[in-house]
Amino acid sequence: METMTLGGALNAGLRRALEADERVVLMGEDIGRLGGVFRVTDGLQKQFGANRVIDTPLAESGIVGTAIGLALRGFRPVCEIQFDGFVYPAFDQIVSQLAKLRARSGGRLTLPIVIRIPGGGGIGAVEHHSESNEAYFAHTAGLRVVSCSNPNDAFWMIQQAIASEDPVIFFEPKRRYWDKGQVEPHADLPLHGSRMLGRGDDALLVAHGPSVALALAAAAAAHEDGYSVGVLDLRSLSPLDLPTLLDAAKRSGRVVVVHEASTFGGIGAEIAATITEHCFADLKSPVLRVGGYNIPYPPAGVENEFLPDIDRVLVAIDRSLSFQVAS
Amino acid sequence: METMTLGGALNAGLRRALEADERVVLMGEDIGRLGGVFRVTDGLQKQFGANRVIDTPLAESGIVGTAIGLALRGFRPVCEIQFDGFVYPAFDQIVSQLAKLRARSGGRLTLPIVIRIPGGGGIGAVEHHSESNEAYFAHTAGLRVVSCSNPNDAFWMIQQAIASEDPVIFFEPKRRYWDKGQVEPHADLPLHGSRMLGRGDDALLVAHGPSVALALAAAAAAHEDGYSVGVLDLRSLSPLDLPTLLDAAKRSGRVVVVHEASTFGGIGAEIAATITEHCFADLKSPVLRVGGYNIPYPPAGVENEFLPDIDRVLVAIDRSLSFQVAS
Amino acid sequence: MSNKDVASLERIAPELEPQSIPTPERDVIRFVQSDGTLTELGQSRGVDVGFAQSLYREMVLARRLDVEALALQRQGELNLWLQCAGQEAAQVGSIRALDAADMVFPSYREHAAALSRGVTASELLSPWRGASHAGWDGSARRFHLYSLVLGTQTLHATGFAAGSRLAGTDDIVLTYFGDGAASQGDVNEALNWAAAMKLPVVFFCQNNQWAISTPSSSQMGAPLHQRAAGFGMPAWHVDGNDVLAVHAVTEAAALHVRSGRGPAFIEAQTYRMAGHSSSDDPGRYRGADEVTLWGGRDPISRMAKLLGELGTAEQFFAGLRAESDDFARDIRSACLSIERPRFEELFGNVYAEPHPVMERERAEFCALTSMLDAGV
Amino acid sequence: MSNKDVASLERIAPELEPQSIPTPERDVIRFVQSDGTLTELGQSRGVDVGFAQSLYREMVLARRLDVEALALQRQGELNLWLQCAGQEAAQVGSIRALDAADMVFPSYREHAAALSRGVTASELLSPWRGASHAGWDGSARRFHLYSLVLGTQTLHATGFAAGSRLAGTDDIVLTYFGDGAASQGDVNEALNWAAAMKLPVVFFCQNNQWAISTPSSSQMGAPLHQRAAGFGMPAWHVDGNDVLAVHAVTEAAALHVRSGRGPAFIEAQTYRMAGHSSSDDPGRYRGADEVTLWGGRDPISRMAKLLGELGTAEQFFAGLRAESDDFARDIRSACLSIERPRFEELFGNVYAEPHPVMERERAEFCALTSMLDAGV
Ligand SMILES: Cc1ncc(C[n+]2csc(CCOP(=O)(O)OP(=O)(O)O)c2C)c(N)n1
Ligand SMILES: Cc1ncc(C[n+]2csc(CCOP(=O)(O)OP(=O)(O)O)c2C)c(N)n1
Ligand SMILES: [Mg+2]
Ligand SMILES: [Mg+2]
Repeated sequence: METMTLGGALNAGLRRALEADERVVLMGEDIGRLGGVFRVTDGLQKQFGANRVIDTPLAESGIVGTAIGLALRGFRPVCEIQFDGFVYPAFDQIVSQLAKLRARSGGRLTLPIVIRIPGGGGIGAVEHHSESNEAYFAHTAGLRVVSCSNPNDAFWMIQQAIASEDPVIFFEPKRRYWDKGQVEPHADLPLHGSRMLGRGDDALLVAHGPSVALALAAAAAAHEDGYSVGVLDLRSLSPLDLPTLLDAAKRSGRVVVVHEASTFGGIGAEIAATITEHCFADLKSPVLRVGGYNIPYPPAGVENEFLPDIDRVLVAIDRSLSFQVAS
Repeated sequence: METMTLGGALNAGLRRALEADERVVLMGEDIGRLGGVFRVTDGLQKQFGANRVIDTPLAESGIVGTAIGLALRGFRPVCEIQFDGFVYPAFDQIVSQLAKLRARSGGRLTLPIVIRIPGGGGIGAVEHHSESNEAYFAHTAGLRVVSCSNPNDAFWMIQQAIASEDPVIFFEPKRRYWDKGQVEPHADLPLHGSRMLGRGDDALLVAHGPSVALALAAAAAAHEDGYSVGVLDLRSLSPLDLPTLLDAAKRSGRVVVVHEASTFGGIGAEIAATITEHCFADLKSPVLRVGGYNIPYPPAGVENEFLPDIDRVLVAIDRSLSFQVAS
Repeated sequence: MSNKDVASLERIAPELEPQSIPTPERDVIRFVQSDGTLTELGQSRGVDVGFAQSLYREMVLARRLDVEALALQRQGELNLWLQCAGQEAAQVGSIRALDAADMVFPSYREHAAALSRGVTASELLSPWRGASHAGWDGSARRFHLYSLVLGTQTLHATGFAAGSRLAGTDDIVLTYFGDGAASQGDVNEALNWAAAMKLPVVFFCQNNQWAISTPSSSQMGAPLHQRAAGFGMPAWHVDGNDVLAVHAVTEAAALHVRSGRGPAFIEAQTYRMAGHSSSDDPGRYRGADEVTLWGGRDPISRMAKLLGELGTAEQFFAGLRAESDDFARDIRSACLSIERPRFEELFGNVYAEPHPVMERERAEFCALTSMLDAGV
Repeated sequence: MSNKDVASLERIAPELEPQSIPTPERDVIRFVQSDGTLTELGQSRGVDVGFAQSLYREMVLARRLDVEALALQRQGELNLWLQCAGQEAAQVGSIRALDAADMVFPSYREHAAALSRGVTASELLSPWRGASHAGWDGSARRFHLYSLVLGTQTLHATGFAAGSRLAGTDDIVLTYFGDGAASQGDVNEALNWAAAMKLPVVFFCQNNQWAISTPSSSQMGAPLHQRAAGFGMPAWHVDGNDVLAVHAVTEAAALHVRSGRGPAFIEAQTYRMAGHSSSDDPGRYRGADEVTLWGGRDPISRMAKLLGELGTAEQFFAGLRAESDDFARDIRSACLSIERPRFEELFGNVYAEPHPVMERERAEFCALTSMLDAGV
């Protein structure tokens, strides 16, 4: 058991993956000599050489497109997209090529590719550096989408994602890169398992990645007011871990989903719709969503007003708890 | 009042828009001399010249990117994407540039651009020619997303979209291009209004574009079994016409959303979540969704198994009608 | 002030003329002229008749496939067909210049190349009959799936070549794309990437003069072979309807590429003799003159003349006609026996590892089907 | 068989050598050398001292802005700063060669160009202080917003130029981008599009040798000016640290473009003297030698020497120092008085026409804020 930052845990996980399988190659802009703009790949090129930790030209479609070629040649590429807002030039290669190639080939081709995306806001960045675009990928059949929230999961999930035979979009909560936590000697969940934190007899908060810490803080505050509020760290956005999610929703009967992305058409909509479809009779109030407002990510000076915060989450819990059918 | 095909109505609407405002320019691959692969722009280059109906190089990012430049120079470009599956190379220009430029400029810039996308399946096409990707755009703040289902709406909505000062993603139901219908002398709804068809005392079907005809057929079949099932033709996917949608949902108390896109994270999730949030007390059963399965669009030979059909819609209506809280 | 006025007002000072300017199109390399006679270059190279016959045979069979497939489409047995008639020399000449281990990333009109790689008629027609998205095993054939999203395959080719280099093998990669696709960002990213990393890729552009209704002349501002050289790779400009020249040029490019000197580019001038697809009406955008002109440059009849000239026996031609007729029958029966997949199987083709949504939906689909079959 | 063996085994037949090959990099056009002396070309062109002084002044003020902004960032008054130190000549020389009506589409490091277009310090610093995404009115300044998604602005420039041509005006467009951005599909689509349509765009690449940690040498396989010519437009290669040469070359390119002969390309060799941004540590990837070498090629000191040599009075330099000090004070106070927007206003900036979601969410936000303010 070791204490690491989330970024450090990713670094250690990538190192283990490179050691474990020589078909694993990392590729991306500035990931080699510089070690990545967040230093997640720090030291890896030095250790594994420029053939396994590849500084690429500045072209995201090229990164994903050539990764597909590498995978077809038997490699297991792990691509870094420098910031969330720069994944869109690669959208066709991800959504039309990477996601569909196995199905298009009638199940013959295998595309074990991981695309790492530092996502989310809250670090005072300039535009295009704080986006939460998980919903686009979660809606795309053929991809798997996961999101880690703490060092232990970061360490284990990145290795599980690389070991997966399927394409995985791997979201890293960039504002939690420097958070410290313990890394356990063994993974206790499969890649697509969700983690329940607390009991949630009164209400359930569903969150992922950067919003888990917020949800935990809100749950703690609610606890002080005498409510038992559980937090479900989704970890996997596609597929959802339905048994765990529905169990938790049924127990609580009141659910609030929290994420940074704009709510309209966000992953919270799918979660709300699914919970409602499966747990209608057990729900005491409608599933509520707290997310970014439905505007493009604002200038950093007002990002705290845009992002869900503890006040907005507590207000939503309140609304959920005080919901009256007759009202 | 005139009878037109849906494709013909779009052609007539585009002609009217070109006549009404000389800043309107059409651009796209093969839209000029050929008149577009679906002939939607047939004859327009001949009438308005190659400067207003522009055959472009084969580059979708280029089409949207240069359209943005044209709009900044005072024009009102209407771009054609040849098929739904070819919009992804333009994704960055649509989602990061077109959608965000006005907000980025602090509200100074206006981007009156329409992007026409022939969407949906059911025409026996080869891969990438039958996609329903409205959810990606609906989740993107800064865009407006609409979908027409019949000649009259096609005629009026395309003109309203072009007249809008905001970017509009305009979905055309390609398998309905040859459907005939009457075009009224005046528009009876604004661009973002939904249209209620029938009463729906027992259940409501919510659909858009190519699925409206299917919903109407299912409603008719249900009627024969003695049920009053209404159909809400959404027309606008972003923003949703909430007053109309919630009214209808409340009246019926039982709702089934139908669309061709995969259900997971589709626009149906947003509709279900929104209805549930606002009408929880009025719902007699959970909102159900009938859509494409969560796999990449299949080969044409089995697309009818993939697409929602009248059987699947009727089964869902049945499930909704027979839903028992205790069950 | 109109543009003309500006132009006449001032001139760029001679010492400030641009240093790098578009150069004119180079003449194509040609061994065999349209009338079947050899050019000087062709004469100096000489012709290996047996080999030329084998190329000719493949072109004839590919043409026959094209004719039969179009007929099948017209009869409703195929949903769509994209003809490759006119481009047989560009395809057969190039693919025959590769080693069997070399990987190929085609676009979607490379039927002659596909046949040459052993793709069967049944495999080739399957997607156009709506039975699959890709009928063949790309790894086994060393011929990847067709790519319909234009240009995307050039990046896959580039990555595959990067993998070969990492693995230390000396196989190379060839990728086909069209004059229209060359306008896509992906193709240009691939050219730059392969050049920057000196990867073993042959970029083979079949400039068939048209991208649906858009002529090459309005697709670009300079000939493609010149663009490629500007990215840092040598480029050949070849008569794409001359199978011998295409073969020789591709061999040269493959040699360059295999020797570790980085990628190479070939622009083959050829012609899409038919419409863009069986749904297209080329009469809307191009004149009969042009079609006639290029009809006179047909790659197959030119080789027939040359082979006759070089003494090929009528027996050879007759044998080939018979083979071609047999092939036509095979194509037809292969087409008619292509089976639609069972829809429930598709759920298993999306992910390599278990996936709960797939399992749930497959079960739902099967339950629904049995329910409906039972007439409930 | 290794690549070496293959290479030694066979050679491409001489008659089949590629017809189009990468040409070597052309020497840069230079008027003023690093030590401030004129080249032969510079001498033959002569120097308009008053004009040179005005260029020099803009460079000095831009450098001062860069220094002050970095200091403000270090003091926590800006979230981030991207320095343009070293690139002043490339920017001032080029933008001053345009007409006031010509539109400019910058990337994100064009601070010197921005100042030249009248963008104020307050407008320029606003995004880096987190107060806006773009501080200025792009149409009024004829200087569009910064574009952070690399290369996207080159297509906007191309479309804008298409609009000018459709409108029949004779203004042209200039777009800036970096050596790294040139690898993006969008930039190459723009080059092709503008060339195919013969649009009035000057593509101005500041090759500052680095894209964050990636040197230009591994970014591409051939010099950029050569790539542009391959797309069908003339290209200039200029010493980007020589403001007089940059100005002359841009004038020539603008003349070409304005006269209706299609786009033009300029590759200006310059250097990013600082890190990529205030968060970057360039010591991780580049050596001190290189930085020293380029320090000796500084665009500002070279002009100071030349102007001194040409008899510019010390008074001019002293006056400029004073102006620069004043400017520094203005920058600081402008920065500190930049105000954060009111969040509720942002809902009104997304759409030009009424939008129910915006209205609902604005109301919700305001209600929530009052509720929390009221301490409920
Ligand atoms: C990204 C993309 N955009 C549009 C299309 C539609 N489309 C199919 S083929 C074609 C023309 C392609 O021309 P070219 O590359 O020259 O190949 P050719 O058909 O001549 O073989 C177009 C526009 C597509 N397949 N992919
Ligand atoms: C599409 C995209 N990918 C990645 C980035 C992150 N990024 C910002 S600047 C930069 C380097 C750009 O280099 P260059 O174009 O040479 O411009 P310079 O910074 O040298 O001025 C990178 C990789 C980005 N802004 N946009
Ligand atoms: Mg073509
Ligand atoms: Mg640079």
